[in-house]
Amino acid sequence: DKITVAGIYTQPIQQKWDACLHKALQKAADAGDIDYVYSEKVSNTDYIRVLREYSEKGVNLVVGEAFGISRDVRKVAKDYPNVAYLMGDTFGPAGSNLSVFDNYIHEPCYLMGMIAGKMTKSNKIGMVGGYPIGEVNRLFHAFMAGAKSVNPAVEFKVSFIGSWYDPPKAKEFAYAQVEAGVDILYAERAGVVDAAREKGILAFGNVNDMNKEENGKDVVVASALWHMESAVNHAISQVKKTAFKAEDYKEWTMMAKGGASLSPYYEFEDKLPADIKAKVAETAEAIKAGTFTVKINDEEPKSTF
Amino acid sequence: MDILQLFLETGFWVAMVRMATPLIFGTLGELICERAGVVNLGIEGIMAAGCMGGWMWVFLGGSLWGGIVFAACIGIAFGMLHSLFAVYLGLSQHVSGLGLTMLGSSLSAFVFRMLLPKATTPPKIVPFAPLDLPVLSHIPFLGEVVFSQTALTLLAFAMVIIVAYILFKTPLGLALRMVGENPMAVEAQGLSVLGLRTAAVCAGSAMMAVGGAFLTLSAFDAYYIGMVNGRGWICIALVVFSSWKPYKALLGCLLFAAFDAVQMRVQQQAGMAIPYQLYLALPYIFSIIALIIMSRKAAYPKALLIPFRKGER
Amino acid sequence: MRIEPRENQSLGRLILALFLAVAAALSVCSLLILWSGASPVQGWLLMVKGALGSKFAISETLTRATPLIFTGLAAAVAFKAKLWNIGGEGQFYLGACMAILLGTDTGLSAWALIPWLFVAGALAGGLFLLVPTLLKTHMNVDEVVTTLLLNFVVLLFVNWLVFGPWKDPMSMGWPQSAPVVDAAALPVLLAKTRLHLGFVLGVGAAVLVWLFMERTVWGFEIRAVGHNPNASRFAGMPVNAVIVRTALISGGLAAMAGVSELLGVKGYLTTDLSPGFGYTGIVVAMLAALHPLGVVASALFVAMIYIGADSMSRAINISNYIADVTTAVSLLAVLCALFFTKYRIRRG
Amino acid sequence: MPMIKPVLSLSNITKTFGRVLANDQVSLDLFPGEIVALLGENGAGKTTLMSILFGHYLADQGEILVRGKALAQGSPRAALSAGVGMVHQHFTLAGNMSVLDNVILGTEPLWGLKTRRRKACKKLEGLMKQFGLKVDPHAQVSALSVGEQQRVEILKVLYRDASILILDEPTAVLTPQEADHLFATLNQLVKGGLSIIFITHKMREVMAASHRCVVLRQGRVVHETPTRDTSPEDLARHMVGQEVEKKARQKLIPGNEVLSLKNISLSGTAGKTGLEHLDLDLRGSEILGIAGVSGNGQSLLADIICGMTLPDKGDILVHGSPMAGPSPGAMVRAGLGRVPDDRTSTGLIADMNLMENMASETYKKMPFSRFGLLNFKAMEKETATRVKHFDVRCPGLNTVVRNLSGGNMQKLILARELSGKPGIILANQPTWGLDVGATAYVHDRLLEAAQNGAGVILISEDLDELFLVADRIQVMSQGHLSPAMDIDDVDREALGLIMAGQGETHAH
Ligand SMILES: Nc1ncnc2c1ncn2[C@@H]1O[C@H](COP(=O)(O)OP(=O)(O)OP(=O)(O)O)[C@@H](O)[C@H]1O
Ligand SMILES: Nc1ncnc2c1ncn2[C@@H]1O[C@H](COP(=O)(O)OP(=O)(O)OP(=O)(O)O)[C@@H](O)[C@H]1O
Ligand SMILES: [Mg+2]
Ligand SMILES: [Mg+2]
Repeated sequence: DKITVAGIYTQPIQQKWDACLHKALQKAADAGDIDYVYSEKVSNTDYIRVLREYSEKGVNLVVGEAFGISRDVRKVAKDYPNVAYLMGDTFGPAGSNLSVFDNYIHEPCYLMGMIAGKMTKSNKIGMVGGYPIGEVNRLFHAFMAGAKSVNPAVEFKVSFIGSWYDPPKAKEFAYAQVEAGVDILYAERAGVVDAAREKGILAFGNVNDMNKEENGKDVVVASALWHMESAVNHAISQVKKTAFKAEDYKEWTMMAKGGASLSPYYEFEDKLPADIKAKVAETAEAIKAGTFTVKINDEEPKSTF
Repeated sequence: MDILQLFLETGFWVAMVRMATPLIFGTLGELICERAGVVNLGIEGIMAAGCMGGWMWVFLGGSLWGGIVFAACIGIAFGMLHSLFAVYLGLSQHVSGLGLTMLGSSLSAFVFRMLLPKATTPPKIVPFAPLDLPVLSHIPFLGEVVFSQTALTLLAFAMVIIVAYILFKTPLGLALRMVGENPMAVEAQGLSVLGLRTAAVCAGSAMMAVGGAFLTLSAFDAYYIGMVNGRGWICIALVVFSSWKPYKALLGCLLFAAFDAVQMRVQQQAGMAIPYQLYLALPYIFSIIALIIMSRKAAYPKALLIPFRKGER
Repeated sequence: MRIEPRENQSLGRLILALFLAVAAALSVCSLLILWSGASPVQGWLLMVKGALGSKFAISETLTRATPLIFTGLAAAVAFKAKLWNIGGEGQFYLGACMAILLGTDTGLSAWALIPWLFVAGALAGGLFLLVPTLLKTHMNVDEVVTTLLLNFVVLLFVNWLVFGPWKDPMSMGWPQSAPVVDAAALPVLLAKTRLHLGFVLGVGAAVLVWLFMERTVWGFEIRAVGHNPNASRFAGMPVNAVIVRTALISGGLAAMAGVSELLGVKGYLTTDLSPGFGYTGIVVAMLAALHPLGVVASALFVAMIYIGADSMSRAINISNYIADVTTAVSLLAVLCALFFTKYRIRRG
Repeated sequence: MPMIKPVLSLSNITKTFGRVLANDQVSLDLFPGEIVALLGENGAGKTTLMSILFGHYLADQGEILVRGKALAQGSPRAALSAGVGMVHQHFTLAGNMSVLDNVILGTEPLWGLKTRRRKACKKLEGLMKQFGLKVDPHAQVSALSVGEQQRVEILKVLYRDASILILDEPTAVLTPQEADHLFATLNQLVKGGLSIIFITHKMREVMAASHRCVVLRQGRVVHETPTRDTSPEDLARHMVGQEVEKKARQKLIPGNEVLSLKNISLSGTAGKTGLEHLDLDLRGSEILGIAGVSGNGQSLLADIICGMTLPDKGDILVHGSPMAGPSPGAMVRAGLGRVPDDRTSTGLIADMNLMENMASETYKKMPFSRFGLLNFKAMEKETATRVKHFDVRCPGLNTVVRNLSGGNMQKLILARELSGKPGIILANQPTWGLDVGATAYVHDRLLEAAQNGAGVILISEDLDELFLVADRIQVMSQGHLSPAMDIDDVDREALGLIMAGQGETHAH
C-alpha cells in the first residue's frame, strides 16, 4: 500500500538543499512506494498554514524544513498526532511524531579539503557561500581542517554572497577570489564552478555531484554528496509499519549510514596523486568505522589572508 | 592589500563593467519610460521574464541572439500591458507596475516549472562567449576591460549612445521628452500622446528584458527562480541618480557596480572585523549618498506619473 | 474610441465590475490550470474553499490580511500627501526590531507591554522614514529611491542582528533572535488558529486613520499638501512640517505591521518575517484609492485571492507559483474594474 | 461677402460634457482674409468650440468643412495638416524645454535621423523679426515671463504656416502695447490671405481688430454682427444677457499707512529680474496700482508681500510695525487678503472642494474647526453664505474647484480673502481671463473694500483697469519701482513709456 508524502520547501526546488529532499522523495514516488506532492518557495510566514493544510488533508508523512519556525512546527505536530513529520531542524526531535534531520556532510568536505590541500599550488583556497549559518559554516570548517591536515601552509578566503540564489553574484565573488590568488574553489553556491572553469582552476562541489550536474567536467575534482534517500526511505518504511517515532536523523545524513559520501573522481581519477587518494580512502574508512571524527564547528568562518 | 591597490588590478575593472551591464540595460529602459512620463515599476518582473524567456529560447534549441530577440519581445508584451493600464486607461502607474512585477516574476517561475517539471539542477546552455576582436581586444587595459567582454556588454554601451542620440538629436526623441514634460504640448502639435508613451514604454521594457536575459545568457548559463534579485529596483534608483540623462546613467551603473566589486574584494580580506552585511549594504548606502550629492537640482520630467486622457484637463 | 467620466457611480455597478474582474482574472488563470491538465472549475471551487471554506481558511485569510492592513494604511497616508514611501518593508522590519529590543527582557504585564511595544515600534518606523523625508524636504532628494534603497539596508541590518548580536543562543545556530516574553504575545482570537488581536488593531487603526484624515485639522493639512503643496503654502500651511508629520504616521503604521506580525504570529525575529508585506501594502492602498476603510477591504481581497489560490495549487497539485500569478492577474483586473466604475469608453 | 466661399465652416456643432451642454448647434463660417472675434462669458463654450475644431474634443454632432472638404474630427494632426493653427488659452508648452524645442516639436517626420535645429532656428528668428515677437529661441520656457510664453505660443502657430488661425484669449496676459503689436501682426497676416478667429474678453481689441463678431451664450450663438455695426456696450449686453454697469472709483480720503516696504532688494534667479531698492507705502482707503509689463519683477514683489519669498534686504512694515518673520501664515494672521495671479495652482487647491478651499487659510479657527476637529456643519453654512454673497456659481459646495470656470474661481478666492474684512489687500492680476461681467464684479469688490477702509495694492498690466480703479500708481520696470504718482496726474502715453523703461522715472 502507498502512503502520501508531502514536501514543503522554503526555496524553489532547484535550490540544492531542497532539491536533495525533493529528489529522494521523487525517487520513492517513481519507485511506486509513495504518492508525492509538494509546495516550493513557501515563505516562513506561509509555512505553518501549508503544513496544517497538508496535515488536515491527511498526508501520512511531511518532509520539510522547520528552521526558524521550530516552535510552531512543534505545535502543529502536536495537533496532528497521526501524521509523521520529518523536518530539517536544529533542535531535537519532539513529541511522538516529529523527527528531525540536518545535513551533516562535513565528513566528505573534510576529505575534499585533504585533496584540495594537496592540489593547491599557491597554497590559497577560496570558498563562496550563501549565508554564514551553521549548515554552511560546518562544511567550511571541515573543508579547511581537511586541507590543513595535509598542508599546514594553506590559507583561505571566505565570502558570503548574502543570497541563496544569485549565481551571477556568486560567480563574481569567485572571480574576485581568483584575482586574489586562489587556485582552488569550494563551490558551496551555484555559480562558483563556472568561475573556476573560466579561470582554468579546480573546484570542489557541494551537496550534489557538480562534476556531472553543473557542467563541472574537468573542473570539479569531487563533490561532497548528500543523500536523503536512506533517511527518507527509513522514514517511509517506519510510517508504513506504523512505527514512526520522534528521532534524530542526524546519523542518516552522515557517511556511516550512507547519508553522505564523496563523489567519484571521474576524469580526475588519473590526475590525482596516488598517495593522496590512498590517504582519503583510508580516512573515509576511518570515518565510517567511527574511529575518526570530523569536528563540527558552526562558528562563522573567516578569511585567513 | 589596501584598497587603493585594488584599483590597479585590471580584474576589478573587468568585473565592474561586467556587473554594470544588466544595470545599464535596465536603467536605460526605465529612463526611456520615465522620460515619456511613465514610471515602470514592472522592471523587476520584466527582467525576470526576460531572464527566463531568453534562456528558455536558447535551451529549447534557439540561437543566442534569437534568445535576446525573444526576451525583447517578452519585454514588449509586458510593455504593452503596462501601456494598456497606465497609459491608455490612465490607471495608477505604481499599481500597474508592481502588479506586473508580481506577474512577471511568478509567471516566469510557473512557466519554467511547467516546461521543466523535473529540473532540480537547473540545466545549462552555452552562453555568449567573451569577444576576441582583432585589434580592439588587444589594446592594453581597455581591450580587456571593455572589448573582451561578451557582445551584450558592447551592445549595452552602444545602447547608451543610441538612446542618448535618439533622445537629444532626433525629432522622435524630442517628442518623447516632450510627452514626459507636457502631454498637452504634444497633442497640440498633432502628435499622439498615447502612441508615443506606448512606444517608449514598450521600447524601455524590451531593454529591461534584455538586461534580464544578460543574466542567463552571458553572466551565467542557467536560470534560477528569483535570480534577478533586486537588480530592477537598483535601476529605478539609478535613473533618478542620473537625472534622467543616459550618460549619467551609464556613469551611475558603473559606479554602483564598482561599489559592488569593491565590496566583494574588501569583504574577503583577512582580519576584517566588520560584519559582511555592512559590505553588502555599501552599494546601497553609497548610492544614497551619491544621490544626495547629485539631486540638489534634479529636474524630473514634469508629467511623470500624471496620466493623459484626451478631452480632459 | 474615447474615455469619458461617468456622471454617477452606483454600488450595483461597482459590485458587478468587481465580480467581472475576478471572473476575468480567474479565466486567465484557468488557461494555466488547463495547461497543467487539471479542471479549472474544480480549481475555482477549491480556491473559494481554500480562502473561505472553513474556520481555518477564514482565519488564515484574516491573518494574512492583518499586516497588509497596516502597510496599506501606511502607504495610503503617505501617498495622500504625495510622499512616495516605498519603504514600508524596511519600516516593517524596524518595528519588529523594536519589539525584540524591548520585548524580550521585561517584566511588564501584557496590558502595559503590548501598547508600549506598538508605540515604540511605531516611533522607530516613523523616525526612520524621517531620514528620507527630511532629505526630500530639505535637499530635494527623491524619496522613492531613498526609501526603496533603505529597505535593502534595513534588511541587511536585520540580517546582521540575527546572525550576530541578537542571535538566540537557544536557536542552535540558526539565525533568529530570542523570542519576546509570553506577556508580549498578542492573544489569539480563535482557538487553534493563528488569527490574533493584530487584526482587530488593524481594523481599529483603519477607522482611526479615516477619522484622522477626514475630520481633523491635521488630516486636512495632509490632504491639502498632497493635492497642491504650493497652494497650501500660500494658504499659510507649514508644508514641511505637514510632510514630516505624515512621515511619522506612515512610517509608524508600517512599523506597527511588523510589531503585530512579530507579536501575533512569529514571536521572534528572522530575515523572512515578511514576504514583501511592505510592497504589497502599496498595491493594497492603491486598490483602495487611498481610502483608509477601503484599505481593509482590499487587504482582505488580496489575502483571500492569495490564500485561496495557494491552497488550490496544493489541492490539484500544480505548481504553487500559480498563487502569485492569480493574485497579480486579479489585482490588475480589479484595477481595471474600478476604472470602469468611474469611466466609460465611448466609440467615435 | 456672399459669393466668396468660406475657408472654414462649422455647422451644427453640439457637445456635451456630462450634463453640461457646452455647445448647442453652433454654426460658424470664416471667410478668407477675415478676422472674427468670438465672444462670450466665461464658460459660454468658446474654448470648447475651438477645441472641437482643432481636434482636442470630439463633437457629439456636427460637421467641419475646411475649404469645402470635411475635416477629420478628433485629430489635431488632421487640423494642422489642413492648415489650422491654434493658440491655446491654457499654454501648451513644456517648461523644461527650450523655446526652439517647443516650436519645432512635431514639425519634422518623427523618424528623421536628425533634428534640423539650425535651419529651424533660422526660420524662427526670421519669423520673430518679421512679426516683432522677440524671444530667445534657446531660453528655457519656464524662465520666460507669461507674456513671452504667449509669444512662443503664437510663434508655434506661425512657424507651421497655418492659413486658419485660432487664438484663444491671446492677449489675456499681454500688455496693451504687446496686444496692439499682435493685432498689427494679425492684420499683416490677414493681408497675406490668412483667416483668423480670436477669442477675447477685451472690448477694445474686438473693436480695433475684428471684422465680425460672434457672441456665444450658454453654448449657443446669440448674436452675429459686423464689427462696425456694433459697440462694446451692445456686445456686452449680448454676452451677459443684461446691461453691465461699470463702477468707477470715487475719491476717498486716504487713511493711515497700513503697509510699507522699505528699501526691499532681492536678487533675481536664472532669467528672472530681481528687485532693487523698492519703496512702497500703502494707506487705508486707497487703491495703489502697480503697472508694468509682466516679467519686470511684479511676481517677486507679490511673492514678498504674500510671504512666499523673503527679501534679501529691506523691511516690511504692517500697520507701522515691522514683520519679524514674514511667511504666508504670518501674512494671513497679520490680516492680509491676497489674490494671487495664478488661480489654479496657487490661489486654490484645484482638487479639493469649495468648502475646503474656503477654509484653507483659516481652518484652524472657529467656524471651521474646534479642538483640532473640523466642523463640517459650520463649514458648510459659512461657505454657503459666502458663496451666495459673492455670487460664485457652482453645482454644489462639494464640487471640486477644478470644475469651476476661471471667473467663478476668482470669485471664490475673493470670497475667501475679503470675507474676513482684511485691512490690506494684494490683488495680483485679478481679472486675467475674466469676462466683462466678472471683471466688473472684481473691480466692484475691490472698490468696496477700499471704501470700507482697506488699503489695496492692485498689480495689473491692464492700463484701462488701473485708470478705472486706482488712486495712485507706481510703475515696475526692470526690478525698479517708480515713485507713486497720482492717477489724475499721469497720462497713458507717459505711463507706457515708463513701463517700457524709457520714460522718466519721476513724474511731475
Ligand atoms: N474638459 C471638460 N470637461 C467637462 N466639461 C467641460 C470641459 N471643458 C469645458 N467644459 C464645459 O463646457 C462649458 C464651456 O466651457 P469653455 O471652456 O468652452 O468655456 P469658454 O467659453 O472658453 O470660457 P472662458 O471664456 O472662460 O474661456 C463649461 O461650462 C464647462 O461646463
Ligand atoms: N475637468 C472639468 N470638468 C468639468 N468641467 C470643467 C472642467 N474643466 C473646465 N470645466 C468647465 O469649463 C468652464 C470654463 O472653464 P475654463 O477653464 O475655460 O474657464 P476660464 O474662465 O477660461 O478659466 P481661465 O480664465 O482661468 O482660463 C467652467 O464653467 C468649468 O465648469
Ligand atoms: Mg476658454
Ligand atoms: Mg478664460
